[in-house]
Amino acid sequence: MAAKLTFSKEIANLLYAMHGNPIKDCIQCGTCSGTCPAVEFMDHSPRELIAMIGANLKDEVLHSNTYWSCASCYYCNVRCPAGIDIADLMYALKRYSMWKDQYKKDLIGPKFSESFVKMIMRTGRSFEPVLAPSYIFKYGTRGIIQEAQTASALVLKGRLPLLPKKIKRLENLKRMVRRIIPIGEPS
Amino acid sequence: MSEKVGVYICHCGTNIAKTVDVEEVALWAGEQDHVDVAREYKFMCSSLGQELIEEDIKEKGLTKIVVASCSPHMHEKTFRTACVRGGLNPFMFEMANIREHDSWTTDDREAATLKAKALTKAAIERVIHNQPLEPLPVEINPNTLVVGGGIAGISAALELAEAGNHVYLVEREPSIGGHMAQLDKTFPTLDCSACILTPKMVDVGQHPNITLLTYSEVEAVGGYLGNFDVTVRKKARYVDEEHCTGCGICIEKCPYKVVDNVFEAGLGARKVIYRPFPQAVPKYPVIDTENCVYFQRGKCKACQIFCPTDPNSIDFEQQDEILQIVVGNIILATGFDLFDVSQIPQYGYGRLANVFTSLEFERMVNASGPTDGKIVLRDLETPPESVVIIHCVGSRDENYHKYCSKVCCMYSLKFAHLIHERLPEAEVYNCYIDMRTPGKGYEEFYNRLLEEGTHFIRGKVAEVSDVARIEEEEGKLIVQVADTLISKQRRIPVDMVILSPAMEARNDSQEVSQLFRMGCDFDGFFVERHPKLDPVATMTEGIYIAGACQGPKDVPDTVSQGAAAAARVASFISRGTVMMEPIRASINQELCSGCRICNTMCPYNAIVFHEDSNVSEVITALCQGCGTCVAACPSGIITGAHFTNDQLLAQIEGILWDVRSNLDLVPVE
Amino acid sequence: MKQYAYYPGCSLESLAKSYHLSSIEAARELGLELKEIEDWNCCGATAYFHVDELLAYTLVARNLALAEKENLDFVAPCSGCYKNAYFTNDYLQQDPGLAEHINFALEEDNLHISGPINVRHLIEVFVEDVGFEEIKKHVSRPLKDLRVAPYYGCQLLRPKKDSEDVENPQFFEDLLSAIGSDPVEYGSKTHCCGSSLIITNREAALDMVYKLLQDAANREADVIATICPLCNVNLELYQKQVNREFGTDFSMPVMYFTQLLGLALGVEPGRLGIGKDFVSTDSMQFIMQNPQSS
Amino acid sequence: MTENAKPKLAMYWASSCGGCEISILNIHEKILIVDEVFDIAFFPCIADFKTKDVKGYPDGYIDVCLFNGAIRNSENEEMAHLLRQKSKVLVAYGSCSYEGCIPALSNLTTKQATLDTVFLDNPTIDNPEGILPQPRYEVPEGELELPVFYNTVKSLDQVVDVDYYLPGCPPEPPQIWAVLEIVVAALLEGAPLPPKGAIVGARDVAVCEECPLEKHEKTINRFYRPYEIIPEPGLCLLEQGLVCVGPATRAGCGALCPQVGMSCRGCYGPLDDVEDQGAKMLSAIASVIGVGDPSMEEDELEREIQAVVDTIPDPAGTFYRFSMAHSLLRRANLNGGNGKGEAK
Repeated sequence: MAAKLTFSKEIANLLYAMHGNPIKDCIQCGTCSGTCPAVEFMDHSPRELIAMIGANLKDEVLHSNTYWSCASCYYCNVRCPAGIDIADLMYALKRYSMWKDQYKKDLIGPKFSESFVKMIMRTGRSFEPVLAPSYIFKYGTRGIIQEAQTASALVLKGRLPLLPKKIKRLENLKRMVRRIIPIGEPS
Repeated sequence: MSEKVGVYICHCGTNIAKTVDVEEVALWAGEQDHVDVAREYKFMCSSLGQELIEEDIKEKGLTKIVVASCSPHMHEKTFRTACVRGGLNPFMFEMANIREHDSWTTDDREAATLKAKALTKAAIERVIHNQPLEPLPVEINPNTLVVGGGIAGISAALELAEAGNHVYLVEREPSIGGHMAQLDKTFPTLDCSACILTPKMVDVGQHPNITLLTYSEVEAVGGYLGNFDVTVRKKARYVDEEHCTGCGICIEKCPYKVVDNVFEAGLGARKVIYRPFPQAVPKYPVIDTENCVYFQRGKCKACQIFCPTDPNSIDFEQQDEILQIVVGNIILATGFDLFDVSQIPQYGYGRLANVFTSLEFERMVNASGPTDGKIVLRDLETPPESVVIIHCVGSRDENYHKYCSKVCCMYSLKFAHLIHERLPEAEVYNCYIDMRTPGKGYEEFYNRLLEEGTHFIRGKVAEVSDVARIEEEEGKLIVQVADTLISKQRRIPVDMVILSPAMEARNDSQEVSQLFRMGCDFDGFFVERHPKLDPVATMTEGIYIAGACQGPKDVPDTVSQGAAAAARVASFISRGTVMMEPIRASINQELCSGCRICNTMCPYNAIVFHEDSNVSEVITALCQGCGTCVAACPSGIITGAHFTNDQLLAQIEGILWDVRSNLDLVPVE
Repeated sequence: MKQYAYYPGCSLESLAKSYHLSSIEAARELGLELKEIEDWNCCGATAYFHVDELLAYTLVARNLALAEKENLDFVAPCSGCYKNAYFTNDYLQQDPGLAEHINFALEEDNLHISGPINVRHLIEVFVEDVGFEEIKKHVSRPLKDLRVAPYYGCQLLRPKKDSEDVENPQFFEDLLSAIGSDPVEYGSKTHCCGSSLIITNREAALDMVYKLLQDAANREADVIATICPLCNVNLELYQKQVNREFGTDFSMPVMYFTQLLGLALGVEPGRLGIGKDFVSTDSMQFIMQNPQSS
Repeated sequence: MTENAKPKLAMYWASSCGGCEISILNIHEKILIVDEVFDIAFFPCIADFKTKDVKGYPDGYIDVCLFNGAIRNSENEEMAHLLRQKSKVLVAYGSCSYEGCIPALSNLTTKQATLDTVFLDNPTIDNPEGILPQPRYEVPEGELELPVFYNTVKSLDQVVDVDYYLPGCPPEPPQIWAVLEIVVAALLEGAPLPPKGAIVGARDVAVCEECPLEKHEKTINRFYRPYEIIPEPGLCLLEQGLVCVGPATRAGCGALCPQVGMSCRGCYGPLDDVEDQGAKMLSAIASVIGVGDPSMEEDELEREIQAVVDTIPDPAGTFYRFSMAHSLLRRANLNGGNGKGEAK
């Protein structure tokens, strides 16, 4: 009989790239939390989050904003005395929560990531103006005006092209992507 | 003669029986060819278990014995002795390890039982080919070499000398004393380190049975248990020990000072002709030629001019001496290094002035140290108002050393206490991962510190910086740490940070282990023969280890190990002769064709080539039975006793007994 | 002229145009040709890894395969692109299963990776392939008395690659010294600017920008030098907003290291994209207008 | 045997080159003594006997059968069984029947690959229809039967019981004669025969014993193929980097090859206590590779050692040239996925 798949095991399995040690090796020393530049903006510090995964607190973990606040600076990775690949763990949690569609609904991160991915599938490259509308509502009117002002100033400075560039062999790229995930048409 | 094999399967309580169907294995074993009797028993190593074997040998006329139980490391000797009592040669015995190699590796009962059969079958097949062997007697030279004059070496040397044995104590530095001589107080009793150490140092210096060779290093080691030939280089001190009275006038008159990076950890200075510390043993000074103006530029000679002895004790022409000594046993007590904290740049050592190492702090609090015991900042004036002591610097960390360095918690607590004692107003923080205080009186010491008002923060410090964000942080060192007990990020502004680095293996431990032909573990510490049951012996017979060269340990453990190693050596000396395992290689002198491939192989230099008869030969007494030459000999005429081709091939056939029948063999059409 | 397969990345087509211009110019002055990879695609940045790891590797791998076809070192001026390329390359080498999977996808664009490919950051090319001594020889306008705060950021150094010092590296300082400027020691040089959060968690990102600017300003830096378009944009474009949120009045110029390098090599400021900035570089006019001879 | 009848001698070649037959003639005028002492009962190379003649002999009719050649196909195997049945003493004569020799190197690949090389993929082949030998073939005269070509080459003792082994490729004339003398003495005068399974016509020491070249302690930094260097005369070839298998090879040949500067190939096979000649020589060679120093990192050292090892271009062919069939390996794993050994 296969062993029961714990939440922590499930997360560990998701870490394709995780070349570090298992999450279980964590000694709860707090180096990651003490190092993290965004820890003040997290509801649980990275250390707590790892303990929560170990304790199989799945719902709490999925509704945490911790990993969506991770800036991918990898400082925790290089300092972790247990050799855990913490930043990639955060990526894994982001993916997991998106697949399960269980992230906190007021977060911008997941929506941004989705629109980013869609854009790449449309053009092959990323293009800031297209991205803006998908997340801008978060900042309300003031935010939109600010962003819009910045954008027009950027255009004036020649730092924003008006039209997105498309790569030439976009169709090939799309087919490549479909070979990895054969179902459906990536739009 | 047809062989009659007795097979004994051990339950080892439940250690084996919980995963291996021991009854089934015994029944099955009884059906194998040559097996006359097969039994299972709860504890084969017990007297009753051993008696089973003895009685069966006597009553049933068994010729070969197999015990399937634990590792031969544990009980091979036990069962061999049982065979001898039953009247068999000890090598007519074979052990199958169905515990470490089997029951402990799996929960799958079926697989474990099958593997137990395979391992037992291998032992049965092999034992049929086993030949009687006679042990080799070796005379033990009663002299002993102790390498390293720290507290471990001192303890070992004194134990042996007191028992009437001669000891050569070799120390690399100009004085014995080691790291302990640098300490101020020792935990948990807080007695003065020098006060308890110096009497022992004096004893060593004066003992008629101890030849003290300081400022000396072992250069070569030949020979084997009972008869090691050791070459020692006694470096020139440029001071004639015969006439020097140790008056110290030369030191006083020497006009040049240099930073003392060794004894004073860079915090203080010493003269160019110097004694490392006032209580040094021996008392003779030594000239540091790299900094001596006379040696570098040919001028000065102040020491010689002022030396009051007649004849003059300063001898600029002195040369290194090479000494040849013969000893029966060797005890290595080469101690440890401290982890280099600059490898962790985020703690700021070397960049931020007021970050100190533990050794710097030890010297600072030492009454005879460079600040006369005053705790001050790098300016050597200002006492700190707040101090953070960081635990686990370079230990319990995959990036540096994985192991727990064992003593750092306790000495960090000691530091906190000393700061409270000297600077009662100062705030002291200990940042730790886990507080580890196992030892007699240690937990009580921790309680004492809790009462003294030390702030304990459970969290590994992330970084120490001087980047102030708020006014209180201006001009301070800011220690950034997650306080994991209250789940808060803390930035603690302090004046002083003390790093408690790990004890690590000496940087030359690899070379030393090669010199003495014994093993180093992954971290560079010397490997003991058995971690529990033989912690001071090594895999090389006649070589023992004591103290921190084997792993981090505190003073009491170190002293115990020194004494333990001495006791092991003393027992050999009092026996006078030991019997060595006859598992040795031999070259068939009739068949050797003199190709000389084996000549460079032997790690123990046990192979000689005879030019006249054009054959190579293994010197039995030097051979350690490693088998390197056996494997290398292309003609197959070097034999490893007890590891012959027919024994090994039979064992392989045995272990494949089940696999072979299941093999989907390649069709040989 | 030594050639490199140059992967500008999306930002260098828009917000970080001046990084693109100055990289090409500085490289040319030092005898290097940054040959843009033909028809490259977005590497997925950090966002793509949030969605699907394997797809993200595929995107990166396409660019690597394009570079492999040219048989040139893959060079990225963006630390994010560099990190993605570096580790994808590494994983493809270590994991034949992954490589097989990715190569199956690459067939659709007639590409194949066998690797390994040398993945380099642009600054590595200047530091390692050209070298400080060679750069010094080419400096015609040393940036004397200019206090520059080198900003390493995160992903050039971390996760740990071969043997770089991730906590206290020095090569950027050495490069700045080589062009005659005065590198500023400040504790935040390897701290995070929060650029990957600037859209999704602006509060956190601005806090990080604020701390960085504060540290650099406290050490009296004239300018912050960056090696990554995302760091640059974050520190520069959002400075105004930091001032608004934190009540500060920073006006710290932020420039790409290639712009400073280009200036020192005597390239005309306009060709380095200077003037496209949001934070005025007027305070540095003394450097640009008074060409000094070395 | 009737009173006046001479003892019967047979010699048969299975998969071999014919050199063994020539080696018999190489005993020169002593062949006349052989003729005088023996009646030839079967000897396809020199006398016209048919298989049916042998089948007609009573069991044990042949006193001595010298069987050379390896077992490559069904005919070889059939003849081995037949001759075993009809002979009192069966001698595996020469390296092929003793341990497989050159034919057995094809055990490193498959039957199919061997046939492809011989009949299809070879520049000198003209076989546009890709015709391969078939065990059965219809011709107007009826059905023809060819022996089945085996996948694996075997030594003689892997198919029938063998009394003695006479090693060499081919055996050296003095050794052949010495063996014949023993046999004749036994047959005519009742002298004792060597114990069954003995290796006759060879010694129990290594070739180095007979080799006059001077030998020293060995450390080798690279290996050479014969054409790459002119060896220094008088000096052990192995020390000079030529892979000489002499130390792993039974003496008896008189060390003819190394004496003329050609390293020993190992045709007399392993010594008594060696299970696998190739493995033993490999182990010895590995022991004397002298590169690197203790300060090196493991992977750096590994690279250096690998570089030296890479100077031996065909390790299997070098170390198992004669002993493949008889070695512990027997053959390459047909099911392995390493390309070469993969079954088609």
